[in-house]
Amino acid sequence: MQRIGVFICHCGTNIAATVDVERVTEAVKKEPYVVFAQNYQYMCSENGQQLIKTAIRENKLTGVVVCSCSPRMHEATFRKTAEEAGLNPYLVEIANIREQCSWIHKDIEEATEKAIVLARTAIAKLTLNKPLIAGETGVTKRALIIGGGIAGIQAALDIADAGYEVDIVEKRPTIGGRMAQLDKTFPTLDCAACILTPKMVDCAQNEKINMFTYSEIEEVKGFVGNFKVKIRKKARYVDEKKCTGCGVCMANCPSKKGLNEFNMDLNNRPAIYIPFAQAIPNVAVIDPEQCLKLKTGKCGLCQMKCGAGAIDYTQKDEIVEREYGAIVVATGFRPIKLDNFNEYGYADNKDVITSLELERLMNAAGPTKGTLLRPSDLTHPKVITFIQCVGSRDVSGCGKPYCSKICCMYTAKHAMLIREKYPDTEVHVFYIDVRTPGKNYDEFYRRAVEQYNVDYIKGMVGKVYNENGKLMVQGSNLLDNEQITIPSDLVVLATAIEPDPSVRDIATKLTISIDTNNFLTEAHAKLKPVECATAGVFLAGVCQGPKDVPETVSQASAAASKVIGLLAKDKLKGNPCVSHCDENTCIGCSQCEQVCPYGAITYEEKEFRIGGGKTEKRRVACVNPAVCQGCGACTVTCPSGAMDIHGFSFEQINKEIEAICKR
Amino acid sequence: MVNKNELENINRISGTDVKKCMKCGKCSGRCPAFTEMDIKPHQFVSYLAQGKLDKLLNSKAIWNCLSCMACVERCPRGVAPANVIEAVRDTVARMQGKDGISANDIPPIVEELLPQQLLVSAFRKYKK
Amino acid sequence: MQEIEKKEHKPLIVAFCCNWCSYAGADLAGSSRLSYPANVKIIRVPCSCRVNPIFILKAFQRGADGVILCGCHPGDCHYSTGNFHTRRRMGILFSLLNYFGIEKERTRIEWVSAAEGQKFSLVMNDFAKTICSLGENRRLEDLRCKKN
Amino acid sequence: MQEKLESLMQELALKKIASGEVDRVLAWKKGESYFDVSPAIFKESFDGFTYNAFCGANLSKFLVEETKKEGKVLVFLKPCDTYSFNQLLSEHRINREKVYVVGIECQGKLDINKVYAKGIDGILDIEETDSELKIKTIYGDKTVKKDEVFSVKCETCKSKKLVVFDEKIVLNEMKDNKEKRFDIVEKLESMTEEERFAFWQAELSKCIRCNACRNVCPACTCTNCVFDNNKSGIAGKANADSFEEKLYHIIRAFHVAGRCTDCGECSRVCPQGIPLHLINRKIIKDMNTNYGEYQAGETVTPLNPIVDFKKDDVEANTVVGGKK
Repeated sequence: MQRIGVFICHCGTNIAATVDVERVTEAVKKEPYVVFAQNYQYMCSENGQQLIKTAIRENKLTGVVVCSCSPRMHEATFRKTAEEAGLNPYLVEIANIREQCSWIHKDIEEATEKAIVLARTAIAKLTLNKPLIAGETGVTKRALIIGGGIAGIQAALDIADAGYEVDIVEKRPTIGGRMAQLDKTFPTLDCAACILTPKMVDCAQNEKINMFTYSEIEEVKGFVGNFKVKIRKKARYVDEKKCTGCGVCMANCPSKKGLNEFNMDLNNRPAIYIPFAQAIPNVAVIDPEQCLKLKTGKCGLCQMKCGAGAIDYTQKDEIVEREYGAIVVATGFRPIKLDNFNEYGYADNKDVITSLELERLMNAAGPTKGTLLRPSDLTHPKVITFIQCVGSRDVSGCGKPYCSKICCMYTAKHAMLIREKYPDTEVHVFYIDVRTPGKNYDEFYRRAVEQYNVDYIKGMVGKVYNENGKLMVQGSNLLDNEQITIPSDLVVLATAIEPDPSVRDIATKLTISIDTNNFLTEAHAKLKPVECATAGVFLAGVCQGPKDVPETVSQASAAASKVIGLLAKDKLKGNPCVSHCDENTCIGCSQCEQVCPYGAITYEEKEFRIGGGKTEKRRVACVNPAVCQGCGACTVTCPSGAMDIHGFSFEQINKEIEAICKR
Repeated sequence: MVNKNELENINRISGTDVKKCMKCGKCSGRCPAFTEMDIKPHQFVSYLAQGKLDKLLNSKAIWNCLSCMACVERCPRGVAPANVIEAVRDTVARMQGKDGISANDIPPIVEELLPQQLLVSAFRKYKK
Repeated sequence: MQEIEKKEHKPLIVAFCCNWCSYAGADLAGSSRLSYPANVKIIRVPCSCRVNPIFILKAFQRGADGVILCGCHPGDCHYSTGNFHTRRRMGILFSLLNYFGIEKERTRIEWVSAAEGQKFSLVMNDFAKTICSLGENRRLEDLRCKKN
Repeated sequence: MQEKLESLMQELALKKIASGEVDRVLAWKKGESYFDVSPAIFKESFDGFTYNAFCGANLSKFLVEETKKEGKVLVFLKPCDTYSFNQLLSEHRINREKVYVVGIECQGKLDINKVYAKGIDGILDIEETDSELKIKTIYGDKTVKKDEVFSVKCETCKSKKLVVFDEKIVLNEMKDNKEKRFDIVEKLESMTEEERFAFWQAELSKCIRCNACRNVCPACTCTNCVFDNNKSGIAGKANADSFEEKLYHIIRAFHVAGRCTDCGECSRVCPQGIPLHLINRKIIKDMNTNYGEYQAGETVTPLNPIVDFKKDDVEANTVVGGKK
C-alpha cells in the first residue's frame, strides 16, 4: 500500500497570493494514497526540507509530491531531501504551480483549481514511480574549449592551472580573437595587446594546454564526462613544428592582394601570412584561395626561400579524435553586416567606418601604423562624428533587437583617445541613451564629456551623404528640438555585434539551445548563467550574450571553475531515466535502432523459455543504460510497446493524461 | 480635457504602437520638412503617447508633412510617425464636419491631373 | 445566470512540452508573467519524440478538446534528432486524424525554445482561442469518459 | 491456363520435397468449394493443393512461425506477397535461409462476396477462364467477368513485380493497375471534414473488434500486441463506443506506418467489409507526397519514412492535406 505525502509551497507570496494553498492542501488529501499533506512558506528552505524529512520518517511515506516552482528549479533539491530521509530520490514528483500556474494567472479561483489539477496529476504519476538507481560513469580528465579569444584563453589558463589538460580549438590561424584587434580597452585605457599577448604566450607555454588553431569541430558525440570529439585540422600548408615565424615567406610571396582580415580588410596581406606579429602560434599559413602555387601549380617561391623547410603544399585536412570530460563554448562575435543601413552610406563612402575598423586605424600595428588617417585620402580628419546604436535596439528587422552593450563605452573611449592624441579634432557623438552600468564606467563617460569636451548630441542620424568631399551627417538634436547637419571628415558607426555565425553549427553539434538572435541559451538566466541545459557544456563570452572584456573574463573564469568542479569528480552519477526493453514483448524488428541518436541499442539472440520445458532463441533489443540519454524516440517507434523509459513510462504519462482530463 | 475617443481614433487610424518609440529621434533626423514643421515628427509620436491631443490637433505641421515616409522607413522600432501625422490630419479633416463635402459631390470637382494628398499617402502607406 | 455558466464549455487543452526547450520556455513565460489560459495543462516529456500517438488519442478520449505538442526547434533538439522524428510522426498522425474528420486545428505542433517565453504564451493563447472557436471535441470523444 | 499454373506449382513442390531440399510446402488448400481456399502446409499428401483466382491470402506472415521450426519450407508468393516477405526480412522476422521462395503469377484475385452481390447464389462449382468465371448454380449456369469481381485489394494493384524469389513460375504477362491507387483516398480528402467524419463513423461503427485485420496483417507480427497488453491502457475489445474503434484503427494503422506494403489483407479479411486499406493508403500517400516516394518491401532495408528524417522536412502542421 502506497503512502504519499504532498507538500505545498507558498513560495512567500509568489504562489500563495494567487493560489489558495489551504484549499489545495485539503483537496489533495482526498486523492488516493495520500496520507499526509502540508503547506509551508518556503519548502526549499532548511526548515521546509526538514519538514519533508520528518514527514517521510513519521508517516512512513513511500512517495513525495512537492507543489512548488518548476522541477527545473528544485527537483534536484527535493530529491536530495528525500534521499536524506531514506527515500529513493526518484519517488519524488514536482507539481509546477508557480511558473505554470500562480505566475501566469490572476484569478485566485482559476489558479487554485489549476493547482489542484497539477497536484493531482503529479500524485497520479507518482503512484507509478519506481525506485531508480543511477548508474555511474567515469570522467575523462580533459576539457575542450571552442574558441581561442580572451574567453577561451582565460578559461584554458584557469583549467590548466587546476592541473587538468585543456585543448583549445580555434578556427583562425592564431588565438587572440577580437580582443587582439583592439587598440585600447576601457575603462582604464590600457593597451589590449599589452594585457592579452602575455596570456596568449602563457597558453603556448603551458604544458597542460594544447592548441588546435586553424581547426574546426567536426563532430561531437557522447555525454557529460565522456565526450568524443572529432577536430578537423585544416591544411595550413606549413609544418607547424618546423616554421620559425621568421616571415621570409611573407616578404617573398608574389600574391600580395589578399585582404587582411586582422585589419578588418583595410589593407592587404600576402597569400602566405602570419596574422599579426604576436600571433600564437607564430606560424605562417597559406590562403589556398589566393596562393598561386595551390591555384595554378606555378610559383613555389616561399618553399624555396623557407630556411626551415616548413612549406608543404601537399598538406591535407586532418581529423583528430579526442575525448573530453567537459566543453566550454567561447565562439565570440562579429560586427553585423551593414547592408540594411544605406542611410549611413557605409558602402559608398570610404570614410564611413565601423568602430572596429577605427580600432585598427588607431592601432600601432594597424594599416596606418597608429596614426589616425582617414581611409579615402590618408589625411587627418578634423571633424569626426560617431553614431551610436547602429543596428542595435532595432526591431524593424534591419538590425538586432538587443542592446549590444559595449558600444557606449568604446565610443566614449574612441572619442577620448582621439581628443587626447589630436586635440584639434572636433568630435561629435550622436546617442539615444548612454548606457554605462559598471564599475568606473559612468565616470569614464563623463570624463569624455567634461575633460575631453566631446560633443554628445541626444538624437539619431537620419542620413549621411557626401557633399564636395565632406560627409554631411544630418540628424536630430532632440534636446534643442533641432535638425542639424554636421560636415564631417570621418564618420564612425558603433555597429551592433552578433554571435559569430559558426555558433549555429556548434550549437547543433553540441545539441545546445540557441535563441532567435543566435545567442546560446544558458541553463538559467540568473542562477546558471554559464551552464548549458546540456550537462558538461559551459558558456563563456559573447556567444551567450553581449559582453565587454571584464565581463567576458569573469564568465570565462566562472565556466572554468565549473569545468574544474566537474573534472575533479572521479565518477558522475548518470541519469537513471533511460530506456529499457521488455524482452518478452520485443520482436527484434530493429526499428528502435534506427531512431536512437546515441547508438545505445544493440540486438542479441537470447534463449527464452516457451513452456513445456522448451526454449526458443529470439532476437531482442538491449539498451546500454550508460549510453542512453533517455529521449524516448525508441519508445514510440517500437511497434510492440516493448521499449519504455524509466521516469516517463507509458503508464505514467497515460496516468497523467487521465488525471489532467478528469473533470 | 483629454478626449479619449479622439486619441483612440488617432491610434487606430495610424495603426502604429507609439509605446514602442525609444525616443532616438531618427525620424526627425531625416525629415526633409523638419524646418517647416511647428511640431516635429518625433513630437507627434511623443504627444500621442502622452495624450496631448490639443497640441496634435492644433498643429500646422500636419499640412507641411510631405508623406514621404522617410521617417517610417528609418524608424528602428517599427513606429510610423508619418502614419501618426496622417491620422491626425485625417482626424482634423473629419472634425471640420459641416465644412466638408459629401462623397457624392467629390468626383466632379476632382482635378484629374492632381492626385489628392490623402489618396497619395494612402497609396504610399499601403504600397507594401 | 447560473445555468448559462453551466452550459458554457470550457475547453481543455493538453500541451506536451519537451523538458529542454519548451518546458523551459513555459517556465520563462511564467517568470516573465506572460499569461495564457488556465485550461492549458502541460505534461513534461523528455523530448517531443517521447509523445506516443496513443497519448494524443488518450487525451482526446478523456475529454481534451485540443492537443498541442511543443519541442525544440528542428536542429536544436537536446537529443540531436528527436524532434525530426516527431515532425514526421506527427505529420502523419495529424493528417490521419484529419482524414478521419477530426478538425485539423485541434492538433498542433510548435517549436518553442527555452528562450521563447513570449512565443510560448502567444502560441498557447492562440491555440486556446482556436480551440474555443471550434468548441467541444465531439468527433473523438468517448462518452464513457465524460460525466455530465 | 489456371490448371497449368497449378500443376506446374505442384510439380515443383513435389520435386523439391523429393530432392530433400525442402521438407514442406506452404500453399493454398481447397475446402468444400472452389472458392473456399485457405493457406495450408503440405508435406506428404498434396490432396486439395490448389491455386486459383480465390487464393488471395498472403502467405508471407506464416513464415514467421514456420521458419522457427526445423527444416526448410517452400512457399508460393504472389507479387504483392513478395513485398511483405521482404519487409519481414527487413524486420528480422523471417529466417531467409529456411525458405525457398517461388514467385508465382497473379492476375488479380477475386472476392466471392462480390459474386454473391451480383445475385448469384447456390453455387455448385466454378470454372475459370482467363477473363471469366463460369459458375454452376442450382439455378443454372452463370457467367461473371473477372474484372467485375476483383477483391478490393486487387482493384488497384500497386505492382506485379516479384521483388524476391528463388525461382518463379510466370506464364503470362502480368499488368499492374497503380494509376488509380490513391483515387479513393483523394476523393475522401476532397470531402469536407464533416463528410469524412460521417464516412468513417459509418464505416467504423461496423467494426466488431474481431481483430481479423490485425491477425492477418503481415506487418503485425508482435507476439504481445499492444491491444492485448493490459499495461498499454488501450487493451480490450469492447465496441461500446465509437471512440474505441477509431482508436483501434488509428493506432493499428500508425503502428504499421512505413512498414505497410499495402497488400490489402486487412480489407480482404474484414468480415464487416470496412475498407481498412484506405487508412494505410492515406499514410502511404502522405509519406510519398511529403517525404519522397517509398514502397515498403521493395528492398530489404531497416529504414523507412517513419524512422528516417530529413533536416528540411515539411512542418508537421502542413502535412495535413484534407479539405477543411
